[in-house]
Amino acid sequence: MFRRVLVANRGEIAVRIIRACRDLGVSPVTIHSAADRDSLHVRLADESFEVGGAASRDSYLNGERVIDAARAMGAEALHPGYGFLAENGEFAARCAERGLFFVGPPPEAMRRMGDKAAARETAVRAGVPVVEGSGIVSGKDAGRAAAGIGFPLLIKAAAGGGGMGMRLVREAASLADSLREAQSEAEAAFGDSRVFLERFVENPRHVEIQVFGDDRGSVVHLGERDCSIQRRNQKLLEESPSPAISPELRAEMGDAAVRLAEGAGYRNAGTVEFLLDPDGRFYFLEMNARLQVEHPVTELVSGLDLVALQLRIAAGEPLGFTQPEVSLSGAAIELRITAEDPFAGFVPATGRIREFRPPDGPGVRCDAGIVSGSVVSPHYDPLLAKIIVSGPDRETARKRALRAVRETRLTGVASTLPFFERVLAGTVFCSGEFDTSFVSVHWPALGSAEADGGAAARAELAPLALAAAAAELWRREGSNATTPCPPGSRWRLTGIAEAHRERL
Amino acid sequence: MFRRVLVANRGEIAVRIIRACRDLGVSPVTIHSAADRDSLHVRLADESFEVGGAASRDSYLNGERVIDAARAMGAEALHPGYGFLAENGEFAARCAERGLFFVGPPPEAMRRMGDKAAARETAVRAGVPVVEGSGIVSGKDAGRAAAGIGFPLLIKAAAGGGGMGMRLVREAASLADSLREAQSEAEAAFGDSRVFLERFVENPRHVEIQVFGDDRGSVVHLGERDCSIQRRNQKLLEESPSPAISPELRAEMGDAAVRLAEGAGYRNAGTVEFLLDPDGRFYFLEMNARLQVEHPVTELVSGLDLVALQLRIAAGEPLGFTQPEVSLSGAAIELRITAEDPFAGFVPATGRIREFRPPDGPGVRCDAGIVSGSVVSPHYDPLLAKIIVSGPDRETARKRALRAVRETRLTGVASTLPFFERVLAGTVFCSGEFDTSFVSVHWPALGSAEADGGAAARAELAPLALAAAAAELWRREGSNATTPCPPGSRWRLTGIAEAHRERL
Amino acid sequence: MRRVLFLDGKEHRVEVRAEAGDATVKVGLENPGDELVARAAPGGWTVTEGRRTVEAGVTSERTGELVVQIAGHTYRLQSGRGAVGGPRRRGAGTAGAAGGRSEVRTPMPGKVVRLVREEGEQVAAGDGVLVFEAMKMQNEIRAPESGVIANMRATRGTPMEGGELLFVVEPLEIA
Amino acid sequence: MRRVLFLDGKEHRVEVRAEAGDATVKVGLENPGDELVARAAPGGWTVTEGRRTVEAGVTSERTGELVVQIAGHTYRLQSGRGAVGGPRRRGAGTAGAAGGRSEVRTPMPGKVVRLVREEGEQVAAGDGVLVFEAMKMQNEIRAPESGVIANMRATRGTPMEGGELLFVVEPLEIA
Repeated sequence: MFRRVLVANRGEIAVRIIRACRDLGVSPVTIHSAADRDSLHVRLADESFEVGGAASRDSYLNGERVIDAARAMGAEALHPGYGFLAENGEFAARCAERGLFFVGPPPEAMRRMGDKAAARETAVRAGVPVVEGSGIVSGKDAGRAAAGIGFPLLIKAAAGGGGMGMRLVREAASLADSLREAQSEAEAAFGDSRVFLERFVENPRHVEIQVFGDDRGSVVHLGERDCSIQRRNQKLLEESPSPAISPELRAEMGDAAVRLAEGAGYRNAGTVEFLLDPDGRFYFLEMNARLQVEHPVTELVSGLDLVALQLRIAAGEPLGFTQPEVSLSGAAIELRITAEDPFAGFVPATGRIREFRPPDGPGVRCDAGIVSGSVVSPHYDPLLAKIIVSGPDRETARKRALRAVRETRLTGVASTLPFFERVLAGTVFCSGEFDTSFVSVHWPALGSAEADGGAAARAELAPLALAAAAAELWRREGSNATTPCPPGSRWRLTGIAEAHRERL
Repeated sequence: MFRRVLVANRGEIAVRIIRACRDLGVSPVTIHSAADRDSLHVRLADESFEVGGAASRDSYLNGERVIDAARAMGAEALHPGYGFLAENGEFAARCAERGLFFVGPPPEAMRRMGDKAAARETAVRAGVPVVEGSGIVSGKDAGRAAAGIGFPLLIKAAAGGGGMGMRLVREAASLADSLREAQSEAEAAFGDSRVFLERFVENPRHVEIQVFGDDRGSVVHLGERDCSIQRRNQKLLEESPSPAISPELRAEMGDAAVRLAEGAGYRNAGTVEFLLDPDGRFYFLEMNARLQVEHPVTELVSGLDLVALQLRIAAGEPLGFTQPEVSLSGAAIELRITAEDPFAGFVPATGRIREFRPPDGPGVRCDAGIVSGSVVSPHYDPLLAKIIVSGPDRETARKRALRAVRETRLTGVASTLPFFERVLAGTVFCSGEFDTSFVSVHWPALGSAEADGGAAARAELAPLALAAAAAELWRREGSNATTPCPPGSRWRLTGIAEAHRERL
Repeated sequence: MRRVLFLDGKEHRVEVRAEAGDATVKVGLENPGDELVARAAPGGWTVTEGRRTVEAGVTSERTGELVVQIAGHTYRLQSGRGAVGGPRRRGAGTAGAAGGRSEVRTPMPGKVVRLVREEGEQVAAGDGVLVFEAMKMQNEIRAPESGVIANMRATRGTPMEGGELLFVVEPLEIA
Repeated sequence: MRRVLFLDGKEHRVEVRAEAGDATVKVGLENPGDELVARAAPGGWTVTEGRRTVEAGVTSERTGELVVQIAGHTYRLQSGRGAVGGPRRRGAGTAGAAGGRSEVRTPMPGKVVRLVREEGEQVAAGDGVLVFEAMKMQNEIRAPESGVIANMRATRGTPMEGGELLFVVEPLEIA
């Protein structure tokens, strides 16, 4: 095993990888931007190197400076986390050139699967079903390609991931505008504006298979994650097993994912994403050549530490188990707590976290990148923390997730916690019968004041909220504003309150 | 399942049971003393009833008022946790009389196992090995009984548990004094001053077996916990599996524990404690007819939720599995974070917790009864929180425990965190070769400034501690105390610091 | 201390009385009329109503508004004074109502990547007006009220700070 | 600001300079002589020395002493002024040294259940003097220094508050 590893990321995933290093007896060191000097991942690492300014391109995306930092601190390997440099094949190759082990797939496999068009071809060759689609298109040839596929269709960034640079187009008239938007978003996110078109599968579930390969050519899968609860292709909640998957279908999709990974010469952790249509047919969507945000869901049903396994494989160790030895049990759910306001169109929020108290207890884990006092800056993605719960069955996991959400204290910045409170308390999530349209179809009603279970609980607690607000007002105005009441008297509320100095 | 359950306890175990209720969809209600109005268990429950003043006898030990509270809030069952009324057979019987299900063993089994002398007899009848000892003794007949057994010997409270009312006597001269002390401690703790004598087994390990029985008469065991790291018979750290137990010995001790439980007509959760001598012989010590503080260790290696299982069995459900279906895997360690100062003879500390931030991440759970701002009062036991970690093997669990301790923020009240930092970093704990003398033999060296690993890490961080202290002094004195320095100048430290106004 | 608070558009009268120093206060509500007890806690208050005690985080994001969080629920309360004719409505961005006009401001630093509507155009509440990019995500900023876009300050591609004015929506009867 | 701090009996000179408002300060130590940066954080400070940043919880349990907690370690630091001839030694209870005398006080409310030594008796540092019961546990309170028990205030069975004087140990050369 390595003696020292550079964790080349920030936020919750850097904290997660630092913890895996500690558990392996590896010294974790990290990098930070000038804006992140005081952030949690810096505090938990043995050392941290300031690689540049707040903007990602100056710091976390600056490959040469990141490699310089690794060498300055004596790291032998580099774990990229997700995002930033994680799926950059050139960077992975550059690490190798400069004598650093890159914790991830070989650069060649990464490049092939990172290019969505090439990935499609690999899938077809491996006999994995794909949705019909085009090659790379630009303004000129997009119309022709679109006509061949038919509407609705999706524009996708060739270099994409996480829904960046993706657009749904329902009619020919909006194709040109959407194409420009997708290209500019792709350029901004990946420095690569290439896009292609794909038939849009209506009402699919998003189901992905976790795969792992080692240097000896062994590839296994660790079951699926259902990521159908998403908004604008950003996942919000993931679970395993999928409520829509039978053991037979799991084996079939797992086999397909393993064939694809083998065909791509894949090694280390990867995820094969599929669309599952309402008739139970699945189509290859893309392969993520990295650790996923939602990897803990698989950790909790498989009992494996996927980050530790990544590090072991990067250090040349074998997987240590075969497909029949993979044992999946129970159910797990992950909630992505982001700094976005679900009651205001999920607009991102920034500011200082006043209080953060994660949930805890049996079956609850929280991977957070923040603590009380942390600053949420506009420079990076808004993921604050992930609550991951597990239980013997889906219903226990759901109840635990709800318990965890209600226990969590997160104030100072708007977050998706109230979104999860309502989703988890609602009947649709309970039933397990939903698809990727869940948020757009159900959130308007769930998020309204008149919604079901969750909102009733909210109404019941309203008097306590009023009292807390009143107490806070009183505190802020100073105790001299108090109206003395003779002991034993009842409250006398007469007319409109007097005008008082406000210090809100 | 019950609709509503009264959690008749406080602190971390009340929080633990409340969480189990939530996971089962049961409404948890609780009780509190006047001193605990604002405590975490009250905040997390649906309702809480103030049963009396701060003193336990007025509140948590006041059985009739506790039952009144249960009925006032509409609870159908009562979970006693540990301590307080948990092993009071009369109270359990009274619950049944007043129409409340008591979550625990039948009153008769509880009475028998709660009386240590009767428990010994039951063990002998069930063919479980016991240490030679006496019946109940008082001042007059103690000398004779002691002479028969020989020194060293132990005085034990018949109603005892947790080391209360227990004394080691190495020579006849100190027998009388120790007997009086033990009797008064037993009277204070249990309201029952009866004590008996037992041969003292030198250098044993403390190994206990978790058992579970249901109404149908099925009894299973869930493996062992090694609780050898203890001080004055108070456990500090527990782990499973025991580093000293072979699979054969586990089966043998497990069978003995199951025989004992069957012989006692036992039902629900219980723990059979054994002494394991250096030659691998084991002796029945006592049976704890309740949930143990250290139950999470077993939860993490068995994958079971023991509190949920307790509630299911109390509601009349069967165990749902047989002995061969019990699958134990990996390793787990629990650390008891108590408000005691390990550098001052473990003297209990009280006060307000300034900041509490539990550890988190893969394989780490923290069952806490406190949050930032909680008050640690002198009225109750000093257990603040339990850190429980698990991993595929003991060494991973040990590293995780160390990681968790180093991540935990707990300020304002002295705690056992530094004790665990040094124990876990030390070579003796690593080796797994120790017995119940661990703390008295090794802590003096581990706790000294010149100790091994842990203290070296402490010395390395000392400049950062100095800087933090200096910054705090500066903040408290107000920024007007700052000495302006021209930009770029080096620090000039000349002679002794000037006398400044102190506001520490 | 007596006050009026608005929650979800409804008016509530409250009265606060100190109990034990500044750490504990009693709060009277019109309805149910019973006293609630609030105790200061890190990050907010714990509130007891009868046998129920909850933790309430209390923060302010803007003047005149308190955000209370209890058990995963969020409550936005406006204080009586300064809220003319009741609480403000929340739009997609930071909408500030002043005499019927709604000002829409940038929620955080970022830039406008597309203008969907122009100054002088009529909009319905909820109509998309422009696309704002921040934290690598594009978000549509919608009109908080029906009316006319009166003052379009946003231009495409220009970096903006948080809290800058994007545009104003004036009610139709005024415009 | 310049100060002397004592840690584990050793004297350290420190100098503090404000950096960015009150939230960030630079701290100079004699040795290694390099500057450390401390940033205010809830419950204490984060401190950076070179490439290492740690979280340091800082609290005071008694006048003249700061307790710093970093990564599971506890440091007790005494400030220069008031500590005559260096830092105080810690006994089992709350030992306060004044002119060579050591006052031993109750660590918390409780009662004395047994007196092992009497007033006037000679004791060595670490000798048990009495047994104090608090939080249901009995703890032996030991002599913080060698000397003579000069003022035994404790009596068996009497409930006591935290911080009450139990006994005083005076050095032999004075007694």
